[in-house]
Amino acid sequence: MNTMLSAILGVLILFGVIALQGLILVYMERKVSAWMQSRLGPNRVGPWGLLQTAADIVKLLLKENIRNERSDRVIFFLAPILAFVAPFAAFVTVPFAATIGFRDLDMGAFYVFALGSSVVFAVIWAGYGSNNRYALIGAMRSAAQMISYEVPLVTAVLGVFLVAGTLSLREIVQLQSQGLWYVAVQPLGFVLFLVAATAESNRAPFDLPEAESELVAGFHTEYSGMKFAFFYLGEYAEMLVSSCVLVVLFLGGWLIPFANNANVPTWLHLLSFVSKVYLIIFLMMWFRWTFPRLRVDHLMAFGWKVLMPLALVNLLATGLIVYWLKS
Amino acid sequence: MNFQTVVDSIKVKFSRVDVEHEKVIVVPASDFLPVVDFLRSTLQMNVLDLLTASDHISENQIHMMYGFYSYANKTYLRIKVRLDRKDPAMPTLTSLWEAANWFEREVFDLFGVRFEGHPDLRRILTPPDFEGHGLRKDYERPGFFVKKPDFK
Amino acid sequence: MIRYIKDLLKNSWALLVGLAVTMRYMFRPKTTVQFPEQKKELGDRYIGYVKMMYETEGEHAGVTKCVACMACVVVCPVSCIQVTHDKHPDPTKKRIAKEFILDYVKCEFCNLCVEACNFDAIIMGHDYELALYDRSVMDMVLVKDMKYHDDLYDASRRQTGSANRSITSPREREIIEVINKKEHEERIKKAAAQSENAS
Amino acid sequence: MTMSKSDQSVHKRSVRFSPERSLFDQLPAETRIVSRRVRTAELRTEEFLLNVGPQHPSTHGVLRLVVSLDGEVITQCDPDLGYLHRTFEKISENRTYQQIVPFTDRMDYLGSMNANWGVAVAVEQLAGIEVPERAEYLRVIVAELNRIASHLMWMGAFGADVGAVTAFLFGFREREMVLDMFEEICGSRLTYGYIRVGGVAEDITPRFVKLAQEFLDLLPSKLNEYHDLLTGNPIFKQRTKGVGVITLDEAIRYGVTGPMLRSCGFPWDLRKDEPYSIYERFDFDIPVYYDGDCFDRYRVRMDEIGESAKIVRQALEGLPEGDFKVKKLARNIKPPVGDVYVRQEAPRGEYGVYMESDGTIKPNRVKYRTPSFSNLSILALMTVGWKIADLVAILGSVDIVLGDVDR
Repeated sequence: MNTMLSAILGVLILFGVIALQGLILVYMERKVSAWMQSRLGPNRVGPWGLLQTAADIVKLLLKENIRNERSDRVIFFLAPILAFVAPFAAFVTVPFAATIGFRDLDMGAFYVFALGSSVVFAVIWAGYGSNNRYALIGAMRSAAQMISYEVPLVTAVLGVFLVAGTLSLREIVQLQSQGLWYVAVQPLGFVLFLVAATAESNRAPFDLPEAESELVAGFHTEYSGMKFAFFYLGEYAEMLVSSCVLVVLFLGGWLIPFANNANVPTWLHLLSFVSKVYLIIFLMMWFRWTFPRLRVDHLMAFGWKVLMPLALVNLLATGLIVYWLKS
Repeated sequence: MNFQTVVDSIKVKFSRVDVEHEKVIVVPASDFLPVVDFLRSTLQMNVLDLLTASDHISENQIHMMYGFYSYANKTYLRIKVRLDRKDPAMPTLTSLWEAANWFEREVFDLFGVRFEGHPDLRRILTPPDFEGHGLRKDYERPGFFVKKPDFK
Repeated sequence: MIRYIKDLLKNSWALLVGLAVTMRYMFRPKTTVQFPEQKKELGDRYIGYVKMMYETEGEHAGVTKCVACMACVVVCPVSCIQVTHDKHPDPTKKRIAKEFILDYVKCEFCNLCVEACNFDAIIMGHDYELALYDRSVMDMVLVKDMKYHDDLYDASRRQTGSANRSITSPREREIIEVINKKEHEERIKKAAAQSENAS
Repeated sequence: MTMSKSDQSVHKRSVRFSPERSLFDQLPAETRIVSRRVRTAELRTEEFLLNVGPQHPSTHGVLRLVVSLDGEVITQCDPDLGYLHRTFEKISENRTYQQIVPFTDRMDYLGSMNANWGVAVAVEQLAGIEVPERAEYLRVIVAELNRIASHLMWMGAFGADVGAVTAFLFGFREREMVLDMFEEICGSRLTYGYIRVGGVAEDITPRFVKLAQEFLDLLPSKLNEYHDLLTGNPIFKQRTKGVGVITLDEAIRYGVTGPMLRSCGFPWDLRKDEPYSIYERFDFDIPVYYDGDCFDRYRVRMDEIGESAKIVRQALEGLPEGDFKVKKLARNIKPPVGDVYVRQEAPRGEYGVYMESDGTIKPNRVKYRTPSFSNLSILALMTVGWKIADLVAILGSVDIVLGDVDR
């Protein structure tokens, strides 16, 4: 009973934190894009426009839920739920600090990737269920894109697992506290993972499933109100998960650089973790507001002809070096 | 090659061609296709620049106006063809220039000139269920704008 | 193989150059003008609402300068101006505008009427907030019936003048008269009541 | 809606229209090398019809495209126009010659100065009006500034079409400076009505000259930024290079003009080849590229910004004193019976005004031969075989203004 209660409490806390992060990230996205385009961004609602996203959420909550008459009712309803739940569930295994985290799984990294790739179902359901041709094209693109970026994504991190010798995220961070961070050990892997993670979370320049200039809004063209908000939140949650994993695998998780991490209070560790995550998210936003969108076949070509060979080279080199060091 | 030499060379072959004023020649409808072909093949007038019509209700005629241009010689020639207002028809130029496709659709739409042999003679600017031909002088617009919409 | 790596490096560098541009702009002053608080300076020739000019001195101060010469009515490409005339209070002059109505639904702000005016009676004002909630109030009365108001150009007191909206064909006129007669009468009454209340 | 019956299949077309070779012998050899690359998906699937527009983020107005798709590959594209048809030709028949000018602003609303200019010149030729020299200079200055503004805006919109939204804002930011100048001289920011029959509406002011000089000084550095952001970007290159290729003879057969023609390797510009107004007094180049794809259309326009800036600089330096418009112009011009056709190089291509006078104060017929209309007609040919994402890029690269297409 006690475990049940604590689990529910944990879920609620996690949901609250992620929803709050979603608000902050939307605000950040707007501000960053505005500044890069020499605009000011939201500055009317609340101090410095901080309440703008909150106001938007209220607007979305109050909006009428419109469903296409000939859409598939069940699938149309389930898609936004899955789109949010999958990245949400992935947070279970992410170690936020040395003592903060829900559950440390042996196969932590594997679990995260598995849940991350299940988002593709949400996108396909949304595209199929809404009975809209733009949505359908968006869904088809998404399927192709997810599959082709899943492979280099995982291949890129295999190097880290080879070096670390474990799949548990917490242990990987602890290993990094003893030596170099893995970004120094695996620089190519880091870049590849960053690119593939951007593609995996459907962010520009890989935002083909939504592609607002081609497909209006892609797979969520027909969604409005709260369902739309869930897709939106899901996208940011997935960005958060990708960045968290990236930070854990390559940037030493909660570790503070050039400091003795053994006797530092937990809140500093947490701060370090969050600031690293936000740095990565800022990088992703920077990409989004600078680059044009790739075309679908170029995306495939980039995935298979650039990322994949480089990831394999990285894996091969890492394997050889690890073998040579150990023998 | 100036306008006069162009006209002279046309007149040698086609006797029924008149010069209206500078830059415009008048060609009878029956001679139109041979003249255009001559322009295209011999005088290198390889651009169809203008294709339009004008309604002359007092003469009971519709005047087709064609503009041909030669990038090579930099000569511009306009050809006028007089058509009867009642059921006007012209041979199409779409087999020579694709540019004629939309131009002819526009003239068909707004003047009601039939272009024989046009592959896709539909209305282009007005909606498919539009009645009448808007740029004819006797076109009377139906009384829409009966009432200003009330946006209260 | 070498070309592959070369291309890869070259393209990565080009991407970084692009990233540098956006990063530079993050820290530069922004170009946004915060509209309702900050306003851009308008040029002298800015074209906004048409503004009626009034005599400022002499016996007939406060009387409109418009002598209903119809130059603006003739020159207007969209026939959005309606002017009726009356006898001028000054005996040396012949006529004066009784009503000057400009329909902003039609007006395309081409400045031709102002250029045509020989008496400097109308100028282009600098008001550019043209949005209204009701189309019927866009027939704006710049001069109203014999009172020669000097305060009629006042956004808070825009009057309706839909009774005089310009009608082009006799057929339309007929239809409108049948359908809208009642409405028009009401509006005229309303407008009269409003102007009474105000004065 | 029935699909167009005209031969969309490329193979049939090349049989039906034998290309003319005589002209092309004078042109650089590169033009002939480019052949049409038609690509079809390896896996044929059931075709489906996608309705792009009239309400769509990147149709640049209210254009509807009925697109048949095989997977993501376009097999047929049928533009449906007329959503913005405001009958300006009919309206022009019922207005006096001076009254026509403000309507032309609404046709090509990004190149209003050129739209005004064509009508003004047509009336002047019909009625035999001589325009003072200063007015001609002012016309050139504003038309070239308008070209810069139009191309900047296009650059931004094209960037947004391929997904680089930041370029959109950058383009608008610099265009704003040109609009400020126009507001200074004619009071409007979009529908200028500045070039009138017999001259220009009003003389320029010292502030205008100052603003123009500031803008021209700033422009090169901004252009470099655009090149850093877009031109050099490999993703942008990939999206545009070799996409939507047209060959020169296709362009000529379809009546394509302007930057699209110049991107096919044909340095044709009315300002240079048949100089109207006073263009022969200025020293400028005609940018030309040879591939006829989206990227070359982009490069032609970007280079034209620089060339237009050159013209503006020279015109401002050589601006003579004198009247800016004809004094004592009749209130209602009554040209003699006759017709005239005026052609000009507008930002989008060749803009022609055909005007017929019947001796009264109103023209009998006015026809606007607008560049967007002709340039758009080749869209069906350009897009076949490309992907739906390329449709957006190709449509963007045509640089249409729907007001200009439908009139």
